[in-house]
Amino acid sequence: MPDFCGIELKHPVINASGTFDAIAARRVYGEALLADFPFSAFVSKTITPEPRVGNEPQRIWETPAGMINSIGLPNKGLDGFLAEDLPQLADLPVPLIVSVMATGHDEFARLVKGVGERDEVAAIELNVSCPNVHSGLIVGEQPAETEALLEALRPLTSKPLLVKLTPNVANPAEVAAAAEQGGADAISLINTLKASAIDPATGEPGIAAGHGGLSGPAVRPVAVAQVRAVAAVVRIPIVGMGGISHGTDAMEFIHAGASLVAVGTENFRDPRAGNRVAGEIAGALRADRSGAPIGDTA
Amino acid sequence: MPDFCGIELKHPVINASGTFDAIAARRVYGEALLADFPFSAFVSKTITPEPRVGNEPQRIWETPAGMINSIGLPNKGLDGFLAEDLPQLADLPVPLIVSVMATGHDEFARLVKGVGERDEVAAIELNVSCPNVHSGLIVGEQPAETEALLEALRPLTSKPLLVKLTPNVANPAEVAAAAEQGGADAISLINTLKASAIDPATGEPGIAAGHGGLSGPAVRPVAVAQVRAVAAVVRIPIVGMGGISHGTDAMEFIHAGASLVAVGTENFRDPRAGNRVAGEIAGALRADRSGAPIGDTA
Amino acid sequence: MTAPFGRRLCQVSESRATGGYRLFSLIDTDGPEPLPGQFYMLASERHWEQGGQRPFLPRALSVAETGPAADGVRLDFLIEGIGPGTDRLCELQPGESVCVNGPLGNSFSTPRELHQISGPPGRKFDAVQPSGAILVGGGIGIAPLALLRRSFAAKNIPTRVLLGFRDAAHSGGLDELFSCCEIRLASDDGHAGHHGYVTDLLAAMLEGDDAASAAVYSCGPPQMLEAVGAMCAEAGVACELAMESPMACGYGACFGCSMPKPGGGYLRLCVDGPVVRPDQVELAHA
Amino acid sequence: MTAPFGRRLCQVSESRATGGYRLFSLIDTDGPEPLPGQFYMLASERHWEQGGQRPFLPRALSVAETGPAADGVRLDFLIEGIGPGTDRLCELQPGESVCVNGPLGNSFSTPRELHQISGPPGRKFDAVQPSGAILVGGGIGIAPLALLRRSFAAKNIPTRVLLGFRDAAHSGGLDELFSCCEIRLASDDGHAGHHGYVTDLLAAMLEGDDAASAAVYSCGPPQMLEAVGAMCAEAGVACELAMESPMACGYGACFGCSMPKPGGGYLRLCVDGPVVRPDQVELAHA
Ligand SMILES: Cc1cc2nc3c(=O)[nH]c(=O)nc-3n(C[C@H](O)[C@H](O)[C@H](O)COP(=O)(O)OP(=O)(O)OC[C@H]3O[C@@H](n4cnc5c(N)ncnc54)[C@H](O)[C@@H]3O)c2cc1C
Ligand SMILES: Cc1cc2nc3c(=O)[nH]c(=O)nc-3n(C[C@H](O)[C@H](O)[C@H](O)COP(=O)(O)OP(=O)(O)OC[C@H]3O[C@@H](n4cnc5c(N)ncnc54)[C@H](O)[C@@H]3O)c2cc1C
Ligand SMILES: Cc1cc2nc3c(=O)[nH]c(=O)nc-3n(C[C@H](O)[C@H](O)[C@H](O)COP(=O)(O)O)c2cc1C
Ligand SMILES: Cc1cc2nc3c(=O)[nH]c(=O)nc-3n(C[C@H](O)[C@H](O)[C@H](O)COP(=O)(O)O)c2cc1C
Ligand code: FES
Ligand code: FES
Repeated sequence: MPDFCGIELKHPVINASGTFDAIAARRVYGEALLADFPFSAFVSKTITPEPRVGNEPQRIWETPAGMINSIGLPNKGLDGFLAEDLPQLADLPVPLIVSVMATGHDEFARLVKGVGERDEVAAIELNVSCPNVHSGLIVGEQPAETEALLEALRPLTSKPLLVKLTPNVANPAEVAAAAEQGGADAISLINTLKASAIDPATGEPGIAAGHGGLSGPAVRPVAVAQVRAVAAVVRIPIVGMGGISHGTDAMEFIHAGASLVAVGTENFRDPRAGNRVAGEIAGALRADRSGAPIGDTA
Repeated sequence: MPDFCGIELKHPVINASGTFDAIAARRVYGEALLADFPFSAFVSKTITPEPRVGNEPQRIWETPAGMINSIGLPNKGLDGFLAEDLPQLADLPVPLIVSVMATGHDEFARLVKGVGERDEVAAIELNVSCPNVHSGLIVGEQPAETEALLEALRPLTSKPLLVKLTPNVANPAEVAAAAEQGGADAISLINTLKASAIDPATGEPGIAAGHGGLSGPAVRPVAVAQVRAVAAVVRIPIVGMGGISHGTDAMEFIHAGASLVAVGTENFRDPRAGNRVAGEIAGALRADRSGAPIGDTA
Repeated sequence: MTAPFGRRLCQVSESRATGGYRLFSLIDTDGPEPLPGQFYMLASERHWEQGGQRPFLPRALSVAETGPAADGVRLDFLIEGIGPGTDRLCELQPGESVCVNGPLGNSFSTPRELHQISGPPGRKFDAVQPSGAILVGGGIGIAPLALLRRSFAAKNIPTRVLLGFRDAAHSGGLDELFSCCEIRLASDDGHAGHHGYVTDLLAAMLEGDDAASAAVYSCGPPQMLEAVGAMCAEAGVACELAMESPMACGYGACFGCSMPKPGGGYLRLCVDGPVVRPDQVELAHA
Repeated sequence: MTAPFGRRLCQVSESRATGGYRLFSLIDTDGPEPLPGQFYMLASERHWEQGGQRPFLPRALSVAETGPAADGVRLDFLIEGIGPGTDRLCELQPGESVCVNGPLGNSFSTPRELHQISGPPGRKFDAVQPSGAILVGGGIGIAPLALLRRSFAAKNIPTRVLLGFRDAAHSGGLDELFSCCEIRLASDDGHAGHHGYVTDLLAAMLEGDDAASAAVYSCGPPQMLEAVGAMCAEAGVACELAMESPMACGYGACFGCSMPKPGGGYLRLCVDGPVVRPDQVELAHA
C-alpha cells in the first residue's frame, strides 16, 4: 500500500498524463474498466485555462521502439473540465490527479485554485514544459523559473503539487531541486524527448507540426538516468516514467529511486498495462525478497 | 561526389567517432577492408592529450533499439596517436578526420596544433562533450564556452574544424550558432544521450560507471529533430548521425539538412554498414529524382 | 455492447493469399460478435515487440467477416502488406497467436437509421421509405462491406454492391468475401468489369429514379471517399463512410486519430468513427 | 587467415535439442574453416531487428565443430538460451538465415606453442617436451573444446578431457560433440561421473608425474576459469582460457569487451582473445 504524499494507493502504478482517457475507455469497455481499473491513481490529460482543439494531424509517428506525438493538448479548458469531465472522473475507483498547464503565473494560479478547491481532486500535477509568456523561457528548462512558479502556486492549495519535468535539459536534477525548494510535494519525470522523423514518401516531417515528443521503450534509458540524477538531490517522492512496458522496466525506475511509476505509451498497446505491470512488480518484489536485498521501494 | 569543407568525398557516409577502429578491423579483415573501405572519410576515436585506459567494465548495455556505452575514451594520448596510430591510418584510402577532446583551451590547443600540422590529417573534429576544468562547465552545453573555444582554436590551424555537439541540452541550435560564430567549418551531431539502465539481476546500474551514452535507432528521432533545428540556424555543413542503420534513415537526416551522415552503432551489427548505407542512399536519391523533387542534398 | 477490457490472445485458424492480399482468421473465445464497420487493434504475439525497429504499435484492421466457431467467434480480416506492421500480419501462420483489442469503434447504420439521422427538414430523402443500400468499395476497403452486405441480407435490406480495383493483383478478397452475391466491378486497368473508377458506376446509379431514397455505404482510398461523399451530397443521398487515420491505441487514449470537423476542431476516428457521415468530417483534409 | 569483410547470410541446416541446450548448424559458403577457440557474431536475419525491444546487437558464439559441407563449411554451435538473443537463436529452424560475422578472435595454441610462449626462464615447464593437453570444460563452455580436441587428435597430441555439468538438464552437447573420445565427467549433483566440481578432477590430474609438462585448456563459467588459472599457476602448468565478456561488435570497434590486465589497462577480448593465458588478465575481475 504505497502512501504517496498522504494519498493511499493500492499499488505503485499510475498512468502518464495524456495516455489514457478514462471517460472514452469507459465508453469502449463499459463497467469492466471500473471493476478492473488499471491504475492506483488516475492522472488527467493536461488541461489549460481555455479550451484547445489540439494540433493539426498527422499527430503521431511510429519510431524504433517508440513513437512521436504532437497532440497539442486538446482539452475543454478549465470550465469545461470542471463541468463535464470532473463529474465523470469522480466515478473512478481511484484518487484523481489533475494535470494543468498555463503560460503565466496568473493563469496557472487560476487552474490550481479552480482545480484545488474540488473535493474530487486528490493532487495537482504541474506540467511545466511550457513557455512563460512573460519571460519567453520554457519554465521547466530554468531552475529559477520553476522555483518562482512553485512559490507562487504553493500557497494557493493544500493539495499535493507534483511537478512534471521536461527531459530536454542538460541538468534535470537542478530543476527538480528548484521545484522542491519552491515547495513541490513530488517530482514526476520524464515528459517526452523533443523528436522528429521524416516521411520517406514526402521528404517532409511525418508530424504536421514538424516535431513532437518521443516516448516508449526507446527513451527508457534516458528516463532511468534522469530519475537517478533527480533521486540523488531531492527528498520528495518521485513518479518515474518513460518507456515502461513490463514489471522489469518498472523495477529499473524503483531501483533508480522512484516511489511510483507511470505507464504511458504502453497503454496504447495494452489497455490493461497498468494492472499487468503492477502484478509484475509485485512478483519481482517477492522474488527479490526471497533472494538478495534490493533498494528501498517505499 | 560531395565536397565537404573543400575535401572531396566519394559518397556522403562517414563513420561516427569511436564506433570503428580501422586498425583493429584491418587485422581482422585484412586488405579486403581497404579495397572496400566502408566510409568516404575516416573519423578517429577521440584522442586526448594524455593516454587513457578507459573506464572499468561493464562498459556496454543493450537497450530497446539501441545501447548504452561508457567506454571512457581509451586512447594512446596525442604522442602515442601521432607515433603509432597515425601512420597506420594514413594507409586508409580515404581522408582522415581526427577527433580530439581536452578539458581546457591550452590542452585543446596542443591537440589541434599537434594534429593540424600533420599532412595525413584532412580535418579535426572537436568533441566538446567535456567539462572545462577552469569553468567546471561542459563546453558543449554552453554557447559562450563553445564560441570562446572556437575563437581560441581557429587561428591555430588552416584545417577544417568540425564541432561535435552534445544532444543533452535544451537548445542545440544555440550552441551550433555559437560554434559557427566562433569559426567552425562544420557541425556534427548528435553525440550520445545521457542514459542509464538497471541490471535486473542486481538492482544496480548495468554500466559500472552508473550511466553512459545512448545510441542506435532509439535516438534517431531526437537526432533528426536536432539536425533540423541546427540546419535552421547555421550555414556551415552538417554531419548528421544518431541511429542510422539504413539508407532510409540516412535520407531522414539529408532531408533534415545534413550534408553528410555518419554511421555509428550500426557498424557493430554490420561492419560494412557504411558502404551499404551509401548504396541505399544512392538508390533513394535516384528514386527521388525520378519522382517528386526533394531537398538539396549537396 | 462493449469490448472485453484489455487485450487478449486469439489463435490464427487460417491464413491464405487472395489476389495480392491476405485473408486470415482468428478464433476469439472471449469477445462478442463484432458489428459491420468495427475494427480490432492487432499485433502478433511473437516477433512483434522484440528486435530493434518497427512495428511497435498494434495495427487497426476492419473485420471483414465473422461467424460462430467451435469455441467462440471467428474473425476474418483482409489485409494488404504495405509496411512493417501489415507485413508481419500477412506472415501469420495457423496456430500462431495474435494480441487482440476489440471490437472497437462504431458500426454502420441501416438505411432507415441513416435516413433518420441524415434527414434534416427539407432534405428530399427524409420522408421516403429507404429503397435499399448501395455499397461502394475500393481495393482493401471492400473488407468491412462484406460483413455489412451479409448483415443487410439477413435484415432483408435490398443491397447493390459496387467494387473497384486497380488491377488483378489488387483484387483480393473478392471471391472469398463476395462469392454469393451480385456485384458490379470496375477496374482501373479494365481487367474486370467497367474499365474505370467504381465512382463511375455509382454516378450512373445515382441518376436512377430510386436513388434519392437509397443509402450509400463506402470504404476505400481517401480520394474515393471524398468523391463518394461529394456525389452523395450533390444528389442528396444519405451516406456513411468507413474511414482510416493513424491509430496508436484504437480506444480513445492517444488522440492520434483525429479528423478535422467541418466547423473546426477534431473528432477521434477510433471512438467517434470509423464510420462517419460526410458532413461530420472535412473530407478534403482526410 | 582473415574473416571475409562484412556480415553475410548463412543458412541453418540443422537445429536440435541436446541436454537442456541447442545445437545448430550453419552452412557458410564464403568463410574459411574456423580455428578452435574462434567465435562468430550471429543474429537471425528475420525477427531480430524488427519490433520494439531487444535483441538489437548480434551475439557471440564459439564454434563447437566444423567440417566440409556440399557448398562450403559447416559450422556447429552449442547454445544455451539465457536471454533474448540466445533465446532467438535457440528458435532457429532449418532453412532460416542468420547474419554471420567471422570467424573472429584468436585461437588456442598447441601445447608446444604454449610452452614456448609461457615459459619464461626458470619456470619448470619450459624445457620439457609437452606431454599432452588437458581440456577442462564446464557447462556451455565445452563448446570450443570439442573442436580443439578434434584438432589435437588430428595432430596426434595426446589429450585428456574433463567436463563438468551442473545437472542432467545442463549436460548438452556431450553425446554430439564428444561421442568418440575418452572423457571424465563431473557433475554438481552427482548424476554422472564425479560428484563435485570438474576442478577436483583437474587437481588430481595436476598431482600426476607428467602434469608439469602438460598444457591445460579451459572454457566455462568465470569462477571455474579463475580456479583453473590459479591451479595451473600454482602447479606451474601452461594454460589457456577461452573467456567471455560483453561484446557489441566482435571485431575491435566498440571497446565494450575490455578485460583488465594485471599491470593496469585493458585488453579487448574480441581481438586480443577470446583465448588468453591466465597471466594476461585479472581473473578475479572477469
Ligand atoms: C479503422 C481502420 C481499419 C482498417 N482496416 C484495414 C483492413 O481491413 N485491411 C488493411 O489492410 N488495412 C486496414 N487499415 C489500414 C492499416 O491499419 C494500415 O495499413 C497499417 O496500420 C499500416 O501499418 P504498416 O506498418 O504496415 O505500414 P506503415 O509503415 O505504418 O505505413 C502506413 C503509412 O503510414 C505512413 N508511415 C510511414 N512510415 C511511418 C512511420 N514510421 N510511422 C507512422 N506512419 C508511417 C506512411 O504514410 C505509410 O504509407 C485500417 C486502418 C484503420 C484506421
Ligand atoms: C567469445 C564468446 C563466445 C561465446 N560462446 C558461446 C557459446 O558457444 N554458446 C553460448 O550459449 N554462449 C556463448 N557465449 C555467451 C553468449 O554470447 C551470451 O550468452 C549472449 O550474448 C547472451 O545474450 P542474451 O540476449 O541471450 O542474454 P542477455 O539478456 O544479454 O543476458 C546475458 C547477461 O547479460 C546481462 N544483461 C542483462 N540484461 C542486459 C542488457 N539489457 N544488456 C546487456 N546485458 C544484459 C546479464 O548479466 C545477463 O546475465 C559466448 C560469448 C563470448 C563473448
Ligand atoms: C500521445 C501522448 C500524449 C501525451 N500527453 C501528455 C499530456 O497531456 N501531459 C503531459 O504531462 N504529458 C503527456 N504525455 C507524456 C507522457 O505523460 C509521458 O511523460 C511520456 O510519454 C513518457 O512515458 P511513456 O514512454 O511511458 O509514454 C503524452 C504522451 C503521449 C505519448
Ligand atoms: C561505443 C561507442 C563509442 C563512442 N565513442 C565516441 C568517441 O570517442 N568520440 C565521439 O565523439 N563520439 C563517440 N561516440 C558517439 C558516436 O560517435 C555517435 O555520436 C553516437 O553513437 C550516435 O550515433 P549512432 O546512433 O549511429 O551510434 C561513441 C559511440 C559509441 C556507441
Ligand atoms: S487511435 Fe488513439 S485516440 Fe484514436
Ligand atoms: S566486442 Fe567490440 S571491441 Fe570487442
